[in-house]
Amino acid sequence: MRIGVFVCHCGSNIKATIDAEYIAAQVQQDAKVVHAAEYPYLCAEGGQQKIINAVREYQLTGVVICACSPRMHENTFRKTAAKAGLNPYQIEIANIREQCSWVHKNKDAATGKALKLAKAAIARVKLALPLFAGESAVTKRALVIGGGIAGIQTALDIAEAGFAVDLVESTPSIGGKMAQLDKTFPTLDCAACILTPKMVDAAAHEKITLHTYSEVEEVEGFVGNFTATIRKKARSVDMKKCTGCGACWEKCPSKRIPSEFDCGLANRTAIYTPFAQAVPNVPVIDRATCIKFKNGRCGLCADVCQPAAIDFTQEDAVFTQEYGVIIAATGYQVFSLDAYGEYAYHDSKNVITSLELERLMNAAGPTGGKLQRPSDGKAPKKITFIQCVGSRDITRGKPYCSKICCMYTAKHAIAIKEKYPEAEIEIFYIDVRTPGKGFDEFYRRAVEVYGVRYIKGQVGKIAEMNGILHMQAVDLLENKRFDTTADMVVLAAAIEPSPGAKPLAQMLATPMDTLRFFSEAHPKLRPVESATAGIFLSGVCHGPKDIPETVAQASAAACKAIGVLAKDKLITNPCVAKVNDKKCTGCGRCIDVCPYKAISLESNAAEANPALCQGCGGCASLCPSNAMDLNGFTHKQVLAEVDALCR
Amino acid sequence: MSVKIVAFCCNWCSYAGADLAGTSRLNYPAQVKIIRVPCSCRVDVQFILRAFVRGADGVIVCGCHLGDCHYSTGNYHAEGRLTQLFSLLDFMGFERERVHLEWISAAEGAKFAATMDAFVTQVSALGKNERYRNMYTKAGAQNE
Amino acid sequence: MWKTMIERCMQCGRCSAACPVAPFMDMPPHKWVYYARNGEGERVQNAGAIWQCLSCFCCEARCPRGVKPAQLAEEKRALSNKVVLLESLSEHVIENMPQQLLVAALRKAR
Amino acid sequence: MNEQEKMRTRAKELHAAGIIKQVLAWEAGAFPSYPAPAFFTKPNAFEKIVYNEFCTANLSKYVINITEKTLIFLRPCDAHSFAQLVKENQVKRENTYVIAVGCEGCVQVDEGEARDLLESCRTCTKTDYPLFDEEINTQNNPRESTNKAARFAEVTRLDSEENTARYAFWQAHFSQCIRCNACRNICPTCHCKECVMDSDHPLDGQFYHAIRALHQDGRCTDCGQCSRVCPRGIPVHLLNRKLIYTSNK
Repeated sequence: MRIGVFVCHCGSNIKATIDAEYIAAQVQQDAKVVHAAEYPYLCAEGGQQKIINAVREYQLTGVVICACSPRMHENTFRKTAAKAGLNPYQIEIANIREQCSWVHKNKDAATGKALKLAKAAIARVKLALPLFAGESAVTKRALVIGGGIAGIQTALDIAEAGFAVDLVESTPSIGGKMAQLDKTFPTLDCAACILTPKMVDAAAHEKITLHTYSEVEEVEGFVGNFTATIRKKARSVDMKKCTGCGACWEKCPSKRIPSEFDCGLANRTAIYTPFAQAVPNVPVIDRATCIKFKNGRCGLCADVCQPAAIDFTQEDAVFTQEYGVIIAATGYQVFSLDAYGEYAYHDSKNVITSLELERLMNAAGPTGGKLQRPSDGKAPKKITFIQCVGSRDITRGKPYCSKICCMYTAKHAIAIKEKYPEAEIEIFYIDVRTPGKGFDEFYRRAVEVYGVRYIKGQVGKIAEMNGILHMQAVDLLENKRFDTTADMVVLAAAIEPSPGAKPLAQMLATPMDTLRFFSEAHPKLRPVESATAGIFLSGVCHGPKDIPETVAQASAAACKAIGVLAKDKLITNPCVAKVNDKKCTGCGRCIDVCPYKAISLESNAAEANPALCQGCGGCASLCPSNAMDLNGFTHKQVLAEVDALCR
Repeated sequence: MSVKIVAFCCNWCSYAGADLAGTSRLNYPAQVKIIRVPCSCRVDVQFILRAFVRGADGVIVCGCHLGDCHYSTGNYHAEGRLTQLFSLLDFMGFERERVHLEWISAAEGAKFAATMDAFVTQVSALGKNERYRNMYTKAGAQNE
Repeated sequence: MWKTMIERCMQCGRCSAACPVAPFMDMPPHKWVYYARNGEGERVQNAGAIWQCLSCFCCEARCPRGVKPAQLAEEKRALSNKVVLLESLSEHVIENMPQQLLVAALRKAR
Repeated sequence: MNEQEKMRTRAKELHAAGIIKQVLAWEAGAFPSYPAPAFFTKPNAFEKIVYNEFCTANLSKYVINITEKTLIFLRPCDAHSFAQLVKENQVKRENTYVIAVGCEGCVQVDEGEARDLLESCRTCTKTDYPLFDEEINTQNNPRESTNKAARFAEVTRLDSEENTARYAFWQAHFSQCIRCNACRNICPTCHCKECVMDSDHPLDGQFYHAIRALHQDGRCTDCGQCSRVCPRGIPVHLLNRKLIYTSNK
């Protein structure tokens, strides 16, 4: 072992309170230290060259650098070592600036401590094994889970970069919540007009394969080498033959099934496509409500289908596929209002949620775009909106602000006033939050141009009496409780992650916060990556956001995914856990402590997968027989460091 | 002879907090010597006991605040393991104040310096750790 | 718990909206919490509203931040030196009087 | 105590039926009060199976990594240790045929004389058998009510004392320790191939007892064997019991 020790002055930052010459001299007492020198700026070009020359001249096999924190220049000095032909992991840094010269004014104490730190680093480098970054292959294919605007945008961007993408959607058609919307803010352009072209692009793109009416059942593997098992539920319709002519759902006798797409405001048949512009435009037989499946009679749809595409015997198809990256885009659903009896949502038909209003306003909706009261079909003259129903509520609802409601309520108000100028609109709010680009101007237009009345207050109770909704309300600016009435009440309900998110997170072993939103790797610096390598987050599955943000995040997630797919090999962090299988008894206790599920039992001995392991060391310090160890921070190295510091 | 303190600091939070104490030119006693570990869960029970056997008078383990761990659950395991160690050491008659576990984030330079100050004062009050060395010696049994 | 509890109030006004008696009060429930939080407990204590409070707890059931205005009213009633004698209640009791009214009255009398 | 007869007959029946290849039980030792664990492979040896209140050894550790299908008799404490070993993949459940056998507690032996119950039996709170294939009069385990309080009595007594008093207590005991490692070798969950205390960077002996106890944290089934076998009578089980006590809190 031939060790070289280099003590940096860092200008005066170290030299001022530490006697560098003394340390350079003292360390030479160790027989293995064959060279010691000091230098004003080791991190500068000159300093690094000095190290490289010394490594060659004295054939050094280990280098100790006493300078600033390794968090500053560990990589710089590792590159220097590599340039000098030394393994980059056979250099150690003693932090004698941030943790010594800068925090201890007394020169003797600081120098004494610096020498101890240098000796500890020497003890570590003596035991430093050469480490080589591992490599793992990358399957050049992406899996996007969730076919809403987020999933579609991510899939399109990845496909544009030339990589194959599988887009898996649980409902019969892609489009997600956005397909249900009428207009979108802040530009009031119609949702279908801007969404359907993207849906068609996604379907037509040769690099994208759509798997609708399908679900991911199992995911294994790690970044670059995921294996997913996907179940394509039986549509009972042959997708190649079907032309989407619609003869079948015209004739289907089972017509009284509440349409999920229309939030139950309209009915659908047993064989159906969720909406007219569905992509793929191939219906699905809902086997729970289809008479043929329930008691064997009927089969009308098969009779009228010219291309004979109906196939009642179709089975679920389960297939597995390799992927390099996975993007979660599971979107959201409206928070259930069961706990909010005071709004009489379940008692009165005329109290609806904003999503239901979207369907009522939508030209392709149950009322053909005419705004009617669901109870009697009359046009409502006075409409009241109530904000923050279920949001910002730590007792019965969600603690967070759902972010999009202030804007879509202003949008509803403007859209209604455009069609029905004489309609009277009141909006009860706590705070109006419209911070986006052009958002506040949009909200002010609702107030100033369209005369929408915003009341800073709340509604305490709603009761429908002979067709009129009576409301107990309070106006905080007037500081008065007052009663008012309305023909229709729209509740801006909170949004929450879709039910599929939790099981998916468990399959992907990605962390989730207590509200079932996917946790990002870092809230500010890595917002679109999950903590698990190779898994990316797109859209509301990561947190409430509007369409502009969703699309931005979708493209960002795609870009991060492309970053992985573009590589042929993935470099793995060499400071990972490694097992001495002679000592390992296969007790499996390390498996549960690993946050990345990197450890598995192979023929009764543990094995850590270098591509998954991030090097935290939890397993190494749990193992009773020290069979599990951590490269770069081995038991011996840390114990040697402890000895050097305590002697 | 002043007391020797070994501090295990996790690379992502407390070690960065220590660096911040440096860049802010704060001050804490020089007896504290820091060992960098990737995560507080890397601190093996052996390292702490080894430090005492080799003459340390106090050992402090620092990690990220619960929930902030770079490896998501590392500090929870550390807390579980070290709580058991500390309660066993106390049960065996060693001074509980010689060991400490503290959560310090990368932005808490001042807290780092203050924690080290307080810990050194606390351990200095106990003086050198004679008990660790004499536990097994006959002579030790008499004079304790 | 008490001190942090009223600090959670975001002045949304749901308690006043839910309160059946609020229209007749000189100070609605959300103002009790507002003044209590700003250290003006005296104003709440002298308000007539806390004696009109029926202790029906609608405000607490509907509050999205877990604040307890009814409890605040009860505390202010206990602190205030105004005394409602138990005997004085008897002549107010009328036929088929809502039970809740009796409960509210008994919570005030000493 | 007619379990012994039933055990012998069942062993023969199972062996004859080809279900098992060998039997792990106790056989008479050099002295009547020292029966020792033993493997019985030939049916005619099954008559030598002994079961009485002197059978203090915990059998579960002997089945680690066995390959032959073995019949093993387990009492509640042994059964918990056995279950822990199965959980830690040290023994394949399909290689064992487990008969849960009733236990009224074993006795301490002084100069060949039976004294009162073993400490671990006096404070035993186990009456259940985590896994078994058959039972032989397991109904007479009287333990439940009396011992719940007794189990942690010593731990709480020591806890209530001054720190220095505890130090003196342990120092008096540990200064007797001759590092014979009996407590390590008898402990069912101490099954490392190579113990950290003997390997290339031995941690100094001073913390042998702390390390041994901490390695069983969360795994120790409180079977009391470690203190039973200690030639110097050091109550090392209290260290494990303290860890159980703190993690229960």
